[in-house]
Amino acid sequence: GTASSGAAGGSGSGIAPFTYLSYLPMETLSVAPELLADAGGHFENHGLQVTFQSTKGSPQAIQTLVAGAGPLTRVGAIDLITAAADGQPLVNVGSIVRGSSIRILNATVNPLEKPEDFLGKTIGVPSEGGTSDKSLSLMLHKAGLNPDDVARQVVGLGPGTFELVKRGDIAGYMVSIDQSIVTQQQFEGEAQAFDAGDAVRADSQIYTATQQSLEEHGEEIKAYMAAIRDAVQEIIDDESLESVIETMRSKYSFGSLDDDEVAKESLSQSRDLWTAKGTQPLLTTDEGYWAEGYEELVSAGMVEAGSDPSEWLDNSYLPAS
Amino acid sequence: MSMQTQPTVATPETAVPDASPEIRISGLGKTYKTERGTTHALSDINLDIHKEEFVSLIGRSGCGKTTLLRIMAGLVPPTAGQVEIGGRALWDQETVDSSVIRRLGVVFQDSNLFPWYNIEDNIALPLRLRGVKKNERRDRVRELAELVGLENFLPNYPRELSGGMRQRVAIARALSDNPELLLMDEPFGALDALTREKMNMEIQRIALATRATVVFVTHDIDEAVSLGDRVVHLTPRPGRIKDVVEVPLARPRGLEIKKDAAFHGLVGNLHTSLNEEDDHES
Amino acid sequence: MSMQTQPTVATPETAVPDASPEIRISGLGKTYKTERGTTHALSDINLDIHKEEFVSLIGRSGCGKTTLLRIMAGLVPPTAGQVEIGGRALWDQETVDSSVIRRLGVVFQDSNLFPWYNIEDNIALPLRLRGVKKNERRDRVRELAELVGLENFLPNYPRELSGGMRQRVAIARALSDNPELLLMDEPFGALDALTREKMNMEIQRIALATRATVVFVTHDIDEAVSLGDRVVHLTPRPGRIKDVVEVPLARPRGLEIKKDAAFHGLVGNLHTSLNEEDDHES
Amino acid sequence: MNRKKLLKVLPWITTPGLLVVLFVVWELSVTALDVSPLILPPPTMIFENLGTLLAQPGTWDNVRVTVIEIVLGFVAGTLAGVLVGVILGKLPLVEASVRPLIIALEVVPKVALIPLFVIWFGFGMTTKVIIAGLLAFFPVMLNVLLGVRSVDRGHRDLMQSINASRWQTFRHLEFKSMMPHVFAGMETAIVLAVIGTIVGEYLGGNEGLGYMVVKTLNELNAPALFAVILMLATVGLIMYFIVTSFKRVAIPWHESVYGRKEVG
Amino acid sequence: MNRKKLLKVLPWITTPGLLVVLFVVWELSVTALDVSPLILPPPTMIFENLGTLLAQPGTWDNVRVTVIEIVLGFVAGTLAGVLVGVILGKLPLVEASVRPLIIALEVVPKVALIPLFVIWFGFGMTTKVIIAGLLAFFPVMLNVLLGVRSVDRGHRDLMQSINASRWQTFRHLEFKSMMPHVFAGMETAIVLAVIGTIVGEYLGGNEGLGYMVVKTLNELNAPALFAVILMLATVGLIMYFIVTSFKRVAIPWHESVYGRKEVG
Ligand SMILES: Nc1ncnc2c1ncn2[C@@H]1O[C@H](COP(=O)(O)OP(=O)(O)OP(=O)(O)O)[C@@H](O)[C@H]1O
Ligand SMILES: Nc1ncnc2c1ncn2[C@@H]1O[C@H](COP(=O)(O)OP(=O)(O)OP(=O)(O)O)[C@@H](O)[C@H]1O
Ligand SMILES: Cc1ncc(C[n+]2csc(CCO)c2C)c(N)n1
Ligand SMILES: [Mg+2]
Ligand SMILES: [Mg+2]
Repeated sequence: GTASSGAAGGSGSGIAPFTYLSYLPMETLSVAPELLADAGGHFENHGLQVTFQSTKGSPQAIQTLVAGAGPLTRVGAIDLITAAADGQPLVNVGSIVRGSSIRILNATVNPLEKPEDFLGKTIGVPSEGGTSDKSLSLMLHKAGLNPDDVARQVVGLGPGTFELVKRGDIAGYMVSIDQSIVTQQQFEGEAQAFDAGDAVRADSQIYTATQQSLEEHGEEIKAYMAAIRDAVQEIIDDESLESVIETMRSKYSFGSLDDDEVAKESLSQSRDLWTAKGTQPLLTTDEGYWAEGYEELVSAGMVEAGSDPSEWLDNSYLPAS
Repeated sequence: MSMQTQPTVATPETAVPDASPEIRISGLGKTYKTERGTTHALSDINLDIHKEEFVSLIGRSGCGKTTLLRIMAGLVPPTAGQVEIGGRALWDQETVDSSVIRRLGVVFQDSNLFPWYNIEDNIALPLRLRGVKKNERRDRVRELAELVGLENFLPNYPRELSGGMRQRVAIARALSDNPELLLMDEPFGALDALTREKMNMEIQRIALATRATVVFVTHDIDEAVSLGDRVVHLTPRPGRIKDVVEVPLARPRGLEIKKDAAFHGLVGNLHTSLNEEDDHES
Repeated sequence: MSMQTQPTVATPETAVPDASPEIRISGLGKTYKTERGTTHALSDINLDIHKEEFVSLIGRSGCGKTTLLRIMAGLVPPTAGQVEIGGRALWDQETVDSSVIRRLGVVFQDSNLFPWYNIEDNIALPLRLRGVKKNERRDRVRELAELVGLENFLPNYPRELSGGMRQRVAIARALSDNPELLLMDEPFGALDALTREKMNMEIQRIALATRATVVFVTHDIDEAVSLGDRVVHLTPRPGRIKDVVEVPLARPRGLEIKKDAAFHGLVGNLHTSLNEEDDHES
Repeated sequence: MNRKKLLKVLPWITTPGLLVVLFVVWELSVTALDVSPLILPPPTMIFENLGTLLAQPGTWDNVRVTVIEIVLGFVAGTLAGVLVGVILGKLPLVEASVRPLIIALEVVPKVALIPLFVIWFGFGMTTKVIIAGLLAFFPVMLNVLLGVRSVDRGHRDLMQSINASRWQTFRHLEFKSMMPHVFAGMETAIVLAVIGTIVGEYLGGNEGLGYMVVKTLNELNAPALFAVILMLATVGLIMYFIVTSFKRVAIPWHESVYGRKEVG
Repeated sequence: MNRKKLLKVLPWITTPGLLVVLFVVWELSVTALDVSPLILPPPTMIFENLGTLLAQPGTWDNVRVTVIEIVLGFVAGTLAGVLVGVILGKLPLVEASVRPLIIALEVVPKVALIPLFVIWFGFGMTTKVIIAGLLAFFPVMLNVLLGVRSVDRGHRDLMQSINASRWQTFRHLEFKSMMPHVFAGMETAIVLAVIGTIVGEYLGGNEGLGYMVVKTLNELNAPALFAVILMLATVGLIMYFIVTSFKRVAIPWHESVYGRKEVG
């Protein structure tokens, strides 16, 4: 672990070091709340000095979290529930994305528009058995289809991956929101994105801690969540998004942030997901939805029945709103 | 130094040209060009060698013996002059007449056996390259192995043989294609004195049996005199023929010639003659 | 074969033990055990060597010359007997008395120069290991280089020297620590006949100048006789002393002894004696 | 017992012995220090999982796929390496010109190019075979180049003196004397072919042991992950021994081979 | 002009020449065949991106990180390789016992273990240095082992005959005669250290050129990706040349060095 114990930290400035484990590289707008909390000074306001560490995918994020490399990460609800049901001491301390943050890029000439369109086709996934793969299965299952009727193919994601769709090698492949927007821009008129929407409760993104990290770094985690809430609120409040984009650019630079159109489009899509189109309070996890998510996974045969998902949920680290 | 008379000394250039020499070397020269400058390895070499003659080539290190032999073997082109073998010119500028090469057998200082072939295959290599059938090859190899006394080692690999045995394999290989002319460059340099004496006996026997013409390079004066009909003495920088000494003793010659006064006289003279040269080591 | 009389032949074991020999070899034996069986390399060797004596050791390949020298040099332990040097036992079972070793200088068949050191550092190595100061070392090395005629090559690297020059460096190195006893194993085996003769002159001069006792292994009969006060003749399997031949000629000896009848008689006899042995090849 | 014999027999006794010691120490320390099996599972758990995996026919299909890819990539890379090595070895001017480019290519992490390879060559075996082949190519090529250059001068003279044609010189001399170098390159190449195949499977397609690594990792199933890594090590080791045994058959005359035999 | 001089000068002329030809052909064919720049961007675009990248100070930070990791990993792996190689070389019985394990370790795709390393050693440089070091270790160790074994017998005899101590024998003989082998191992090791560092950065942490590969891949920015690959190749090439130049200084007496000098 890198973070020292005690919220106030040892240094006179009262700034505590904190390591946040990100399962994505920090160059994507999927982590916009973190970027703004950092660039906009929200972490500092809450007495934190945050270091981001990227891992290669959510399994590694969970592994490193359990190993104590950092007190907090963010993974899909699917990952959290699967691992927790398997005995890992994981706790949901806040929901950030409610609904699918994954898009399935496909060709306008051979479109994927509803779950039935997927049957008998091959879909590219970033890694076998990973989050995207499972969320696709859940989406199909929820639509009453057999996930086994859709073949998967691991596809190394890169600039030219859409060629595989154009050639017909695969019908579509799974990417993050900003990647889907960039690709639609690059392949104007040829590419479109399928959005699984919010039908699947377990297809959401959760801030995740371990019981131990909560005991040792509870105060810093509270401060972190408060900073994230402020950052998300700032993005919501900035209707045009211009000011928050400006702030993020003051410290970060990458493809989707540097392009006005892509940045605005992906932030506004994300905004809807963070608020569940305005239906949910920020970060607070709805216990009912959480239980439903667990039931979905059990019914799809991805998780064993018999656990109480509320044991893995703790809303008390969120700032009072 | 020595006061003994010198039996016969021919002038460096054979005064009366031979009627039909097997080999005629005329005006031969060789200059090597390197980074550090030019080396005149050979200059104006003229020599006629008769059929079935055994010529020893002697001289200090670096005097051009190997260069001369390599030119005769078609390995290095001369920069002047010509070598005629059986009346045919060997060299045409940088290219060599391969029909002439086919009449030669070469034995190097190292046996140059291929470690991946056994003795049989090593001896048979020249025949194999010429397309001789397997059966025919086998018979010829056996015959050659008997000639050099290695008939029991045909399936062995070179590393299982001693240095002397390996050199005998190289001789068998050189003989395999019935060469009319045998060129040998210090073939026994690496052997100990006793093995060497034995090999000297054998090479004489083989030369007589196959009726080959032989050019034999050595830096050992005893060896040169005991084997050769003539001893050609080269001096260095540039390599020139200083002496051609006739050895008026019948071949083959046994160890007993080491007690012959004429032998000692020749050896002594050559010795003196070689020592007269400037010291070459700096 | 030869009918010449043999000047002096001592019995293999010196009948009357020397009063104070520099080296006393007594009952020495060596058996090598390998996968393929046991080789009796040496058996019951007895020999006394006087101070400042020059002893040549001769014999066919594999007769145990190198083994005997290596035992004397402290490189291989004997399996029987003892070597005393200056009255002290060299061997105690498998361990060697290093105070005795310090009195030896060894020259091998290969010069064994280190390619990573220049000539100066190669010569100085034994002094350096003994902790001699840099300045002192430099003077001594210069002196030694002059002795072997290489004072102009001190900064050169071994690869820039000819074989004969390298061997002289090895001799200088062996002499650097003022050895009382010089052991040489075919030191000139790789050199050509002429260089070799020159080296033979030099080694005599050096031996006299440094007043060292020398044991000199060779398989060249001429060399053994021209250098040695005595020639020890070993026969193989197991290596035994067959003859110890005294050479009643004053040292140093020049090329002129090659014309001396006594010299030829000794050479002839040793020749005959060596050829009497069974053929060892194959 | 004789020392040389001992040297030959020893590995067969000590290797299992050392493995047992390693596993026991591992097991005990993991248990004693209460390390999460998610991070370092105890060997017993790994072996249990290995048993389960080996009982599934799917596992063997994956092993088969990986082995085929390794072998094809290795063979292709070796053949290409020999060919290019011979050509460059024969043409020193060309070689001097392209050498910096070759080193640059060798040093470029081909892993970064795998997504491109997938686009160019598909998800099937082809891509993995190409990656394995590319990695195997370089050591073979560089060794062959060296080998062609270091043909014994005397042997060359001999071939010339018996009037050998270019082809005969290649067949009887250059090819043969190159073989030990080819094998030295192949020993490195097989290791790299294994790595290349696994990384290729890791980043594309849905079969093979590399794919099983990803899958077990995504399942957070560390014991199974280690079991797969154990299988990988075994496959690699077997491949390596096949190459060195093949060497014994192909170049029995070479020192590196008969030298060993004499020890035995 | 003399052939040998030509051989030395040639690379400095032809390499840039070939690169220019390569880039021109690439540019023209990409344009002519209308290949999407997302699959294979034209060189002009790559160089434009390279320029942009090099103008950003962040890029140079990443280069620095990568270079430091490579150097530390390489040095650590080389030192460890020399140490273990010397020890195993001196103890043939131990070596015979552990050799199969060493081969197994070499063959295990260490890439599959990177996630574990990240857990054990964190995301910082340590992990990448360890991976680079581990990859660099094996070729050095194996070469040193060979080197220690192949000390000239005559040289050993000489040292014994002048009463050298164990340490003196090591210092003046074994160490020196091992050096060419160490360098042969180092030439492979530097290439592997580069690869190890990049793969390590690829899979964890957020700095270095390997991380830039991930970043550009995720940004779907093909020209920048190729620009980063170009930077990687350059770094690798420079590292390689530093090692070979160091060799010239360290073992001027060795054939592989003075042989070349004489060519020049
Ligand atoms: N390939 C070459 N390039 C440059 N110079 C050469 C070459 N071969 C030989 N020389 C030079 O030509 C001269 C004669 O060399 P050559 O090998 O013919 O002598 P040699 O009489 O055979 O000597 P040795 O008895 O040492 O074998 C020497 O000065 C040598 O340095
Ligand atoms: N290390 C060894 N192991 C086994 N046998 C050995 C060893 N060294 C020498 N021998 C054997 O001991 C015998 C004597 O060998 P030695 O080297 O002393 O002979 P030598 O007289 O020096 O021969 P040469 O003239 O060939 O150098 C030979 O039969 C040889 O095979
Ligand atoms: C917000 C968000 N972004 C990405 C993924 C998963 N995912 C889709 S494509 C890809 C690979 C490259 O980023 C990954 C990891 C997710 N589940 N949630
Ligand atoms: Mg010569
Ligand atoms: Mg000997």
